Amino acid sequence: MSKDHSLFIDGSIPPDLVSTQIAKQQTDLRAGAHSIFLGQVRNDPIDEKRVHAIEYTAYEEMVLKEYESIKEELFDTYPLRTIEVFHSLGTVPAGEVSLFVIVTAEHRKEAINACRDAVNFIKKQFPIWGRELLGDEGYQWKENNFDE
Amino acid sequence: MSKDHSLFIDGSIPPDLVSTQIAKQQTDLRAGAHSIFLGQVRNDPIDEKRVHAIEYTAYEEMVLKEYESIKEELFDTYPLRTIEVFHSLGTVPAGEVSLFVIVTAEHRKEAINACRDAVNFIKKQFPIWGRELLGDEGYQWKENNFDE
Amino acid sequence: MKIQLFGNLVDLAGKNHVEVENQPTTDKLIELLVTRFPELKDHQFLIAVNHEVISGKTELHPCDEIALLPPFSGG
Amino acid sequence: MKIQLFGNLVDLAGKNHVEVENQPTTDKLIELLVTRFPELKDHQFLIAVNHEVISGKTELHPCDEIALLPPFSGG
Repeated sequence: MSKDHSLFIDGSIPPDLVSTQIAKQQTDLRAGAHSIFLGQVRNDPIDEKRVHAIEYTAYEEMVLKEYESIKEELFDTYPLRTIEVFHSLGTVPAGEVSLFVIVTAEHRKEAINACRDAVNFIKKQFPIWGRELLGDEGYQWKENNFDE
Repeated sequence: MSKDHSLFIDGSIPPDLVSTQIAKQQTDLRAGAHSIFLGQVRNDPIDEKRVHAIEYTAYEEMVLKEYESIKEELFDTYPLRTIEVFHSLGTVPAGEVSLFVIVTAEHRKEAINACRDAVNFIKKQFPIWGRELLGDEGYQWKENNFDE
Repeated sequence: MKIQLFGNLVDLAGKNHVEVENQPTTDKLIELLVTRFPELKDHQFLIAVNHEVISGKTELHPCDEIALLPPFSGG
Repeated sequence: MKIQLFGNLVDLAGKNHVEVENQPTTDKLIELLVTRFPELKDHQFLIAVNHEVISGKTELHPCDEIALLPPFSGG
């Protein structure tokens, strides 16, 4: 129940973690499909400035509870092999990854649908906040757009 | 137009290629979402035997033409940054990856939908054939199931 | 009771938690917090009690873990 | 003309292509191939001419690239 729980990553999520997680699923000879989502920080324009980085904070205990709840819901809905979620805490510069979801199933349809559902749930239900840092020029609190 | 074109990979797709491709998209500061699909060979039971590996062959020139056509269609349908597809030729043992699709967009919805469409298109339209090798005990030609 | 704050509410209060006298319900608690932080009225937030988002007036107990949650922006 | 074969049709013919006399249409071509490989009747396949799957009777030219494609199973 602390920052070193596997869900939370200090700073950016390194692309290597994706390979490591895929390799972990290769001992499962019934796994036929991995669906993966990565959220990356964009240098969006805000007025005359640009987002240089996002600084994430979380209500960690509640995130872990919501994580258990989405896993349970998805395993009840789809025949899945595994679900893993990683989210950054602290500062993630533009161009780097802050969210990583990997869902493994026997068949592609279930993997793809469950991964999509997991990402939507995370954006809506995980108590995590992003402060968009605008270089030396202040910041703005990010707000998720659910139509994206 | 030969086996060394970037789309085709000799044998299994190494998990490291996924990290490499993600890292390639990190210079694009407008990229906000990567949706990735990996198809992995299952050791499915066939009568009393099990699939040990799949041996892939392709009508390579036609695959490349279909690849251009799906890319064009997806770029016309969704606002995307990039699409990359890799497919194995030759033998891929159970537990290893034979298909890798990565779609990058500004926003998650487009990345996820385009990646799903690309996978469905590849399974239906790419002239590629898999021979399921049953150890020393012969083989069977794979058939794709479009309801999966 | 200790109230945990997150996101822009940390800016508003100048810290990530506030201590207040025990309150019997969430309604009373919010009333009290608004007298201390009048700008809270202009902020959107949910209330979590023991890691569950509550809706409507809810009874509080001194040991409850209470948090105010502005709109989420993870991912 | 040279006809490329793939998948289970390679097993059927024992090789990945067959050479036949030039034929004016796909219908004539299939007729000829069925006399050489009677089992072809029991196989499902598409015909590609110059990397395009064709449907219905299609004219053929001596330089066309022709291939018979059993059901795909990539991915």
